[in-house]
Formats: sequence, C-alpha cells, structure tokens
Amino acid sequence: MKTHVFDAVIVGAGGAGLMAALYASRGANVAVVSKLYPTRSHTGTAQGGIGAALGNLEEDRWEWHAYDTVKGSDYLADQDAVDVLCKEAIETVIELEHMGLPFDRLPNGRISQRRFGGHTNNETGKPVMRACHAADRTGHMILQTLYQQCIKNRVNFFDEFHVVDLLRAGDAVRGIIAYEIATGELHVFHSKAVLFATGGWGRCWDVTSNAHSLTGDGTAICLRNGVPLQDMEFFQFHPTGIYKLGILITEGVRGEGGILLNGKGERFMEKYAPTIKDLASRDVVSRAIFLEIQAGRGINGQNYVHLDVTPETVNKYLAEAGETRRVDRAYIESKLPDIADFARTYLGVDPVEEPMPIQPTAHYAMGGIPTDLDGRVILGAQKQVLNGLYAAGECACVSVHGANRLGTNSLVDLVVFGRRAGRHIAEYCQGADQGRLATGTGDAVYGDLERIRNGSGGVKPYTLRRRMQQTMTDNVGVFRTEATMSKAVEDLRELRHDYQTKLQIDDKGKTYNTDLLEAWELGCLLELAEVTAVAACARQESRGGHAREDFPERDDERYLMHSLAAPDGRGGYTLEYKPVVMGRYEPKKRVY
Amino acid sequence: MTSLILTVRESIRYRGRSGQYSWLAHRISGLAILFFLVIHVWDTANAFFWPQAYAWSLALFKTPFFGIGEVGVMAAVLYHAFNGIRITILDFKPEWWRFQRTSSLITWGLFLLAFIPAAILMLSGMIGHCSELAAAGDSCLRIPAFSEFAQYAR
Amino acid sequence: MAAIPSKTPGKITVRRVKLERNYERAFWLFMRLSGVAMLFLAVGHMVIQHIVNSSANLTIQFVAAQWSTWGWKAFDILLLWMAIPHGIRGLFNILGDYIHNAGARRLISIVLGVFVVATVIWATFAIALFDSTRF
Amino acid sequence: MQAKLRIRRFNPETDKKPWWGEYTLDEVLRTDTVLDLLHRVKWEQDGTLTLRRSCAHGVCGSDAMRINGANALACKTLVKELGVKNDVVKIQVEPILGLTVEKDLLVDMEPFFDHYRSVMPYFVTDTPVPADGRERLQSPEDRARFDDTTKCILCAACTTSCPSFWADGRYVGPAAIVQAHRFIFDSRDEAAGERLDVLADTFGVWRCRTIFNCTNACPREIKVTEAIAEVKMAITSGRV
Ligand SMILES: Cc1cc2nc3c(=O)[nH]c(=O)nc-3n(C[C@H](O)[C@H](O)[C@H](O)COP(=O)(O)OP(=O)(O)OC[C@H]3O[C@@H](n4cnc5c(N)ncnc54)[C@H](O)[C@@H]3O)c2cc1C
Ligand code: HEM
Ligand code: SF4
Ligand code: F3S
Ligand code: FES
Repeated sequence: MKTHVFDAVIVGAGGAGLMAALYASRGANVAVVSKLYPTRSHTGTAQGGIGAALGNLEEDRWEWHAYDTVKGSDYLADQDAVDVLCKEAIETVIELEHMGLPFDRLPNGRISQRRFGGHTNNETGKPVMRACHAADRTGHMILQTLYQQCIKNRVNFFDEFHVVDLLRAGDAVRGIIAYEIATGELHVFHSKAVLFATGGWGRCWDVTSNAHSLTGDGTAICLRNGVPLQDMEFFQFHPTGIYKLGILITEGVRGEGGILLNGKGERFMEKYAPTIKDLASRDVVSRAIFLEIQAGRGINGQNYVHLDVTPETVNKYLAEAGETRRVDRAYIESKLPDIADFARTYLGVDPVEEPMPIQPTAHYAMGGIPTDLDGRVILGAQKQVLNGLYAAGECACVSVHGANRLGTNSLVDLVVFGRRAGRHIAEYCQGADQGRLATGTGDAVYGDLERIRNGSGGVKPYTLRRRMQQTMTDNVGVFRTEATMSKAVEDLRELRHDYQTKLQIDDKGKTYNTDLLEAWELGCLLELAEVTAVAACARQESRGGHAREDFPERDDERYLMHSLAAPDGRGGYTLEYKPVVMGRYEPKKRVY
Repeated sequence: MTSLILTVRESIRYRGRSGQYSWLAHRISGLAILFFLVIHVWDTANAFFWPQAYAWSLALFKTPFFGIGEVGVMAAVLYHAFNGIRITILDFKPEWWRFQRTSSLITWGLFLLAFIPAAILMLSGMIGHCSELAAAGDSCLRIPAFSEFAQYAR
Repeated sequence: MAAIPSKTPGKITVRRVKLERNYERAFWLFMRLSGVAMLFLAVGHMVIQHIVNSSANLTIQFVAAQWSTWGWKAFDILLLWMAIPHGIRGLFNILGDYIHNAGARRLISIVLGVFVVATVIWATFAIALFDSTRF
Repeated sequence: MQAKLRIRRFNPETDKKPWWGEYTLDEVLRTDTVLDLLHRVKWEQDGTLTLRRSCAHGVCGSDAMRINGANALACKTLVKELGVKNDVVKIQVEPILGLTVEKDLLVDMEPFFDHYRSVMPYFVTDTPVPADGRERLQSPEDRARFDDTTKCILCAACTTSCPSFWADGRYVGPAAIVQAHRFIFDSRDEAAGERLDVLADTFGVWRCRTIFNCTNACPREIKVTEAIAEVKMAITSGRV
C-alpha cells in the first residue's frame, strides 16, 4: 500500500470537485482523486444552462430566483442556503466568464440567457430569461473551463483512482483509500480534509439520463462511515428523456419554444399548468406525462409523448401567445446543436422536421450527504459538524433543491457551494493538524474487495443490477404507493443478501479490473436504492419529486422536515427528521 | 522502424476516406519522381561534363523498359502536381474543407484527363520508334553499346 | 434574438501576433510555393520534352538546340532549383516521420543538405556552361 | 438479428500477444449501439472484457475505439450503420492506434493528455476584469469564430486516426491543435502568440498532411482539418 500525504483530498473531478480544488489549492496542498479522467465527469453532459439573475435581457432579481427555487423545492429547501445560492450565482457565473468560459453572446456582447422550467418574473408570473448558456453544452464548457484552470494552476490530479473508503478517527478525518485502476494497488491518501464530490446515482433506475459511472460511491461511503443521509426519497425524474434510452433532452428545448403533445396532438400542459404550461417545474411535467400515458393518451397508446420543436409548431404557439419572436431551422440548429445530433443519431429523427418521442427519465438526486453553507458535513438532527469532512455537488444536500430541483440550479449549486467548500478547506487546513493513521488502515476494504474478487456463488453482478433497476423503476418511480415501496424494500433486501453471498465475477486480475469495480459500485447502488425506498415509504405525503398515490397531498404539519437515514445496526435503515430552515417565503399551494 | 511498419500496414488497413488514399498516392508519386529526377539531373549534367555518357543514356532511355518507366513518371508528375495544388488550396482556404471528397475526385479526374492522352502519345511514339528500328533490321530491345557514342568523347 | 451568424466577415476582431522565426514554417511555405511554380515548370517540361517532342526523337543535338537560347537554359535552371530542394525536403519529411532518433535525423539532414547543394551547383554549371556550338 | 463480434483482446497479465475474441449475440436491435453490444459481451459472456465508458451518449469521450476499421465512439455507432446483411451484422472492434494498449480496448491516454497540456489549453489574459464587476464583452461574431472547437471532448478519435501520429507519437496531433484553436481565436485571450510558437515547431501543425482522417473520425463533427488549416494560416500570416 502506497501512502500519500496532502492537506486535503478532493474526491471527484466534476464541476463541484474542480471548483473546490481551485479554491482549496490556493491555501492548501490538494490532491484531486477521480475514478474518471476529469473531462469525462458527468457535469460535461449538462446541457441547458446555469441560472443566475443577471438580467441581461429583461428585468430579473436574485430574490425572484430564490423564490422560484423555494417554490420549486415544494418548500423543503433551506431558505438560508437558497439565498446564498441565488445571490452568489451572479458573481460565480461572472467569475466563470472571467475564467474564459465561452458563453453564448447577445448582440451587445453580454452573456446570452434563455427561459427554463420554473424560472419566473415574480411580478407577472411569466417565464423569465435566466439560464446563461453556451449552446446546449453549458455543462461541458463549465467542466472544460474548470479543468483548464486547474491545469493552469498546477493542481495535482490522480486520474483513474477509484476511492473506496473514508478514513475517520473519532470526530476527525484522516483521509481516504483509493484503488489504482491501472494496477489494482490500494493507495492511502493521508489528509486533514476530504471533500466528496462524486455526483449522483441515477443508475439505481433502469431508464436514466445518468452515466454508467454515476453510482453514488461517495454518498454510500459516507453512509457506511456513519453519516446519515438526508432527503433520499427525493429523486428527480426529468420529463424529457429519449424514449427507452433515457438520454436527456434539455428543458432548454422547451425554453426555446418546444411544446409537449400527447397522442391526440393536444398541448396537454395547458391543463396541468395553465400559466407557464410546458415550462412548469419538472416534477409537475413528469407527472403530467405519466398521467397522460396512463390515460391512454400516449403516442399510439404507447409509453411516450412527443416533444415538438419544429419551427412550424413553435411559431404557431408563439403567435398564439402574442409574441413577435419566430424561430427557423438555423436558429434551432445554432441553439440546440447537440440535441439535434442526439435525436438524429439515436432516434433517427430530425427534430427540425419531426417531433421527438420522450418519456420521463431518472435524473437527479436532490438528497445526499447533509452539509452546512460551507460544505461541511453535518451529522444527524443535532447538526453536529464532522471536522474535515466536506461534500459538494450532486452527492451533497445543502439543501437548496428540497423536494424538487429547478433546471439550471444544479450547475449553480456545484460552483457556488464547490467554491465555498474550497475556500473553507483552505482555511481549515491552515489550522488543523495531520493526525496519525491507525494501524491496519485499509484492511477492511481490502477484505471487501478480495471477497468480491474471490466470490464463487455463480451470480453475475449484471443480473443483480438488472433486478435492482427493474424494481426501482416499477416501484419507486414517478408515482409511488405503500405497496410498491414495501415491495421494493423487500426485493432490495434480498438483492443485498445475494450480493453478499452469491456474487461471482470473471476477472480475477490486477490490471484495469473493471469487472471488480463494477461489482463494488453495485454494492453502493444497492445500499442507496434501499435507503431511497425506505425513506420514501416513511414519508406519507406527496411533495415535489415524491408523489404518492395513497397520499396525494402535501402535509406540512407532519412532513415539512428533512429526513435523515442511517443504518439501524440490523441490516436495515432507520429514519429521523430535522426541521427545514424557513425564511421569507411561507409554504403555499404550488400552482404554475 | 516499428512505426514505419505500423504506418504502412495501417494506412492500408485503416478505413480512411479519399484523403488517406490521396496522401498515399502523393507520397509514393513524390518519391518516384525524386528517384527519377536525381538520376535525370546527374545524367543531364553529363551533357556538359561527359557528353558520351549522356548520348549513350539518351539511347538507353529509348528502350521499352525505360519508355514504360517514363510513362510512369509522367503519371506520377501529373498526379503529384494536381494533388499538390489541391493540398495547397485546402491549406490556404480552410473553409473549403468540405470539398475534401469533391476535390479528391476532381484531382483524380484531371489526372486521368491529362494522363490518358499523354500516355497514348508517349506509347505510340515508342511503338513508332520500335517499328522504325525493326524495319531497319534493328531492335528497340537492344541495349546500345557505350562505344557507339565515341564521337561524343570529350 | 437572431440566430448566431456562422461567419460575418468584416465584423470580427483581427489581431496581429509576433512569432519567433521558424524554419519549419519557411520550408512548409517553400513546399507549396515551389509546388505552384512547378505546376508550370515541371508539367511544362514533361509535356514539351516527352510529348511534344517524343523522347523517341530525343538526341543530344536536340538538347543542344534547346540550350542554345538563354531562355531555355533559365527555364531548366529554375526548375532545377525548385525541384531538387522540394523533392529532398519532401524526402526528409518522409524520413523524419519514421526516424525518431535526433542524432540520426541531424545526420540525414546534413547528408541531404550537402547533396542538394552539390547537385544544384553541379547541374547549374552544366547547363550554364553548356556550349551548343559543339554539337 | 444476430451480431457477430470480433474483438481485439489483450491482457498483459496472461497474454504475450493480442488475439481476436469472437462472440455471437442474439436479439440485437438495429438501434443498439456498439457499446450496448460490448456491454452485453462483458456482462453476459465474459466479464474480463475491458474498456472505458461513462455517459453512453457521445459526450464524455471515454470510448473511442476502432470499429470496422475506422475510429468512432462505441456509444455513438449504431448497428444499423454497420452494414446488416441477412439479419446478421459483423462488427470488428480494436483499440485506437498509436497509444500503448494497456488491456483489451483500453489504451494509455497519458501521452495524449501531455500533448493537450503542451498547447496551454487555458484562458490567459493580463487585461483586468471590467470595473463594473461584470462579464467581459464579446460580440456574437467573435464568439462564433471558435465555436466549433469548443465542442471537443478529448476522445482522441482524431489524433489516433492520423497517419502522421502513427508514424511519430511526438506530433501534437489534431486534438491538441483543436484545443489550441479554441483559445487562439478567442478575442478575449492574449496568449495566441505563445501557442502559435509551440504549434509552429517541428512537432506542430506542419506534421499535418491534410489527410482528413481526423475530421472524418470526430464524433462531435468538429471541422478538425479546417481548424488546423486556420492555425497554419495564422502562423503564416501573423494574424489571428
Ligand atoms: C444529462 C444531464 C443534463 C443535465 N443538465 C443540467 C443543466 O442543464 N443544468 C443544471 O444545472 N444541471 C444539469 N444537470 C445536473 C448536473 O449536471 C449534475 O447534477 C452535476 O453535473 C453533478 O456534478 P458533480 O460535480 O456533483 O458530479 P459529476 O460531474 O457527476 O462528477 C462526479 C465525479 O466524481 C468522480 N467519482 C465518482 N465516484 C468516485 C469514486 N469512487 N472515486 C473517485 N472518484 C469518483 C467521478 O470520476 C467524477 O469525476 C444535468 C444532468 C444530466 C445527467
Ligand atoms: C509538379 C508540381 C508539384 C507540386 C504542385 C508539388 C506539391 C507538393 C506539395 C504541396 C507537397 C507537400 C505535401 C505536404 O506537406 O503534405 C509536396 C510534397 C512532396 N513532393 Fe511535390 N510537388 C510537385 C513536384 C514535385 C517534384 C518534381 C518532386 C520530386 C522531386 C516532388 C517530390 C515531393 C516529395 C518527395 C514530397 C513529400 C511527400 C510527403 O511528404 O508525403 N514534388 N509536393
Ligand atoms: S477533435 Fe473531435 S475527435 Fe478529436 S478529441 Fe476532440 S472530439 Fe475527439
Ligand atoms: S488526419 Fe492528420 S494529417 Fe492532418 S488533416 Fe487530420 S491531422
Ligand atoms: S461513453 Fe461517453 S462518449 Fe461514449
């Protein structure tokens, strides 16, 4: 086992990890450890935009952004965090521009902005242009820009090192253990601080917009190391994934004027969200699509509806809305080039000529590792800070997204809280001391990995993963009930048992053993899936992304609270709750 | 050396498009011309330094073996010239990249247009020369003796 | 909002940059410029020498007749000055692709350089001093 | 439909030389991607098959490989594009060329990233930020000049399709030039000269012989050869 000593280790090189690394490395000796080459991180797939009330096209204020975020969250977001998010969004986006990020431009040279679901002018209730974008590859440009800045500032990278454990000594952090993918060797990174920025775990579901590598490793590692996870029942289903494949079609399509149509050719969102229609927030649109399909109004009665961005349709509805703006082929191609490319490649459909078949797709984890405003991980309902442990990005839960995240707010979350965490790490490392490593460090994970490597029960990880994804999709999807979720919990228990006892992999080698790592990742997914199902089962209300058929209403009396899930010591999980931080905005019924 | 083997093998195995084959042809034709040119230049310089050798070589070049090689050089020069111009244009007019296929086709077309008549003329000239010699009881396959050109000795 | 124009000439900001002197760039340009020149010189030469006058008729007298004018001498000298450096630089590029050892590369460049100079001088002398009246 | 795959296999721990593994898959759809098929081989038949992948929709750049002879992303190549005959599709998959094969389809990317880093692929300017604390201004026309090259995902499909790169791995390669182009033609950036100096050197743009394999391989449809030619022109003219 090799040992490296650093002030701080950043796990994950997506938007959150890189932003934190940039800031932390200004005051501390930092290593960024990532299982993928940084530019392969999933932040690169984010399409539509990053929200900030710059007001470059029309009046906008950060307070409006905050209100929209709180409303979008179905009042579950902590409002102090939301204020920080929306206020700092502006300076952070400007900072990204100063780092060279090539945003699209307006004729007057300023950053171009577009409409996005749930973002409104609070006075008129109409959609507002708030999403700053670089065509439909905003995330790609953010990821590239941050990586470029890291190269410029000579940040230390350990690429293709798979983190498998956290080192804790009582109430302090001692570092992490990583598996070097190329050689199969374990490395100890001995540090004063650790930040997890490992992204989401959409791979728990069958149809997802998430990468194969999004397996919630950091979140699961924290859970295993005594960090209760917050709001795990809230997982976002994005309304517009490519039918069957789940590949995301950005909300930006609707922001540019795209329309959802059912099998009868009706613009059904008029029924569900009379004011902002297709630009309602994601949970609302996903449910609407689901209900249309359930009522037999999918296209040809099948499990999908159409997203139509052909100039003909868009212009028709623009005219109906009394707008003067019109779009044409060149416009669509220049604003949504990647979407057009995806549709042509994977659907064989030219979106400028024909509508695209879409269905909701598992997309974003609102819950995760609970943190304070500086990214410090906090434990339990008493909000005790675990010194030296940080989390940022999708794996963390500050919580600014509450029960449902607004489009564009994740990218803001990454850079705003990544930056704050990075700053805090730099400061913390100045004061903290390195501590000592316990003897036998790493033996436990080594044992786990060897058990997977040598398992001989004849069950392939793939079979278990398929079964998990199936049960999650069937039972913990857009709509849920007591019965389905209990079924899921039961299935997952069984799967975890099989995982412990029957797993067998083919590759026993050392070099690039991705078979072994996929199996290890499956362990994380199984745990997170079960926590999700357990937490969802316990929340007897419908709120944001958590929609129950047996409890269709929001219940602020009993559940205006964050859930916290932790192992119960008997192989299951227990829950406790902590209050939501309220502020200017009182819970109201959510109508769009 | 390994990179040479790799490049040669994969230049054939890799499923490239027009540009890859144009490049191969350009490279091979360039080398072929150079091979010929170096001999040609040193040989021609003999017209001044050693006329007897020069005169002999001229006669030697009239044998069919060299005649056919000459047609080959003509092919190489024509293709290399047209393709060289194509490359130059694409380098200086970046936005014309989209004519990569068209431009290759045009190059090959121009080449054929120029080369076929040239080849016919050259071959018919050669055949004419051979039949003339045959009529005179000689053969164009006969390698001329150096001594036949003693009149040009310095 | 209009679509982003793909290219609007005249409105883009063009800036000047100062670069270090670089012989690679000079050679690259030379390959292209000499190529354009040779499109006329080399192809012309081929057509005149090998088609218009079939090489079956080519004799030393014919050459002598041509080189009795300075125009033809200049044509051939110019072609020589273009073709040899162009071809040898091309050969060096090809060799350079496959020979990675810096020392070997230097050696080759020296050998080829000497060869170019020697060939060009030798042949230039031959053409320039050629005395047509002898034939 | 049936798929017959020939996959170039090599495990440094057990094999002296690479070999061809042959696999047959049934119930293949015309819309399956090659990545789907490789996953099926790995998950259902032989877990030792090793490759990189992540996003599965052509934007992370992990899975560039050589499919039926030419470079492409496995996740962006559909069965129907590969010549289905009599309900059977034959697919040959090899690692990309010119980088050391570490295992099966996975190659050592370090030299590739070294070239990337050598062209200063980051924004450089000495001009202070605007006094009002807002963004630097840039006209849509200036922004459009380098739009195409911002799309690059560093997948290496271009560089490893280039015969000049096969011949000598020290050639910086089209990907690095594309990355440099993105900054050279950004009106806000001020290090164009330094980047052009790097690219004007022996292993820079002159190694490009306008072969176009790169352009044809690029899964992001970047006009790679055009970008390289623009850099050549910038060097020859001293203008960007
Ligand atoms: C298709 C799609 C489109 C989206 N569009 C938008 C949008 O338009 N606007 C918006 O705001 N949000 C969008 N999102 C959401 C947003 O992109 C993500 O939530 C966000 O990018 C997550 O970033 P991150 O930094 O937390 O993690 P990621 O970018 O996912 O990075 C995770 C990192 O962790 C590393 N890692 C993971 N596990 C380990 C381990 N065990 N050891 C070492 N390293 C590890 C990985 O290598 C990677 O570098 C989109 C999401 C998707 C899927
Ligand atoms: C007739 C007009 C000619 C034109 C337009 C021309 C053009 C070119 C150009 C543009 C190149 C550079 C290719 C590159 O860098 O990618 C080149 C290369 C080359 N030329 Fe020519 N050339 C001509 C004649 C000749 C002659 C007469 C010779 C032989 C002496 C020759 C030998 C070569 C060689 C060996 C190369 C290198 C090929 C390679 O790198 O693949 N060329 N030519
Ligand atoms: S230019 Fe295209 S092929 Fe080359 S690395 Fe970038 S995306 Fe890949
Ligand atoms: S394939 Fe290579 S030679 Fe140039 S045009 Fe592309 S870099
Ligand atoms: S897996 Fe991301 S590009 Fe193919």
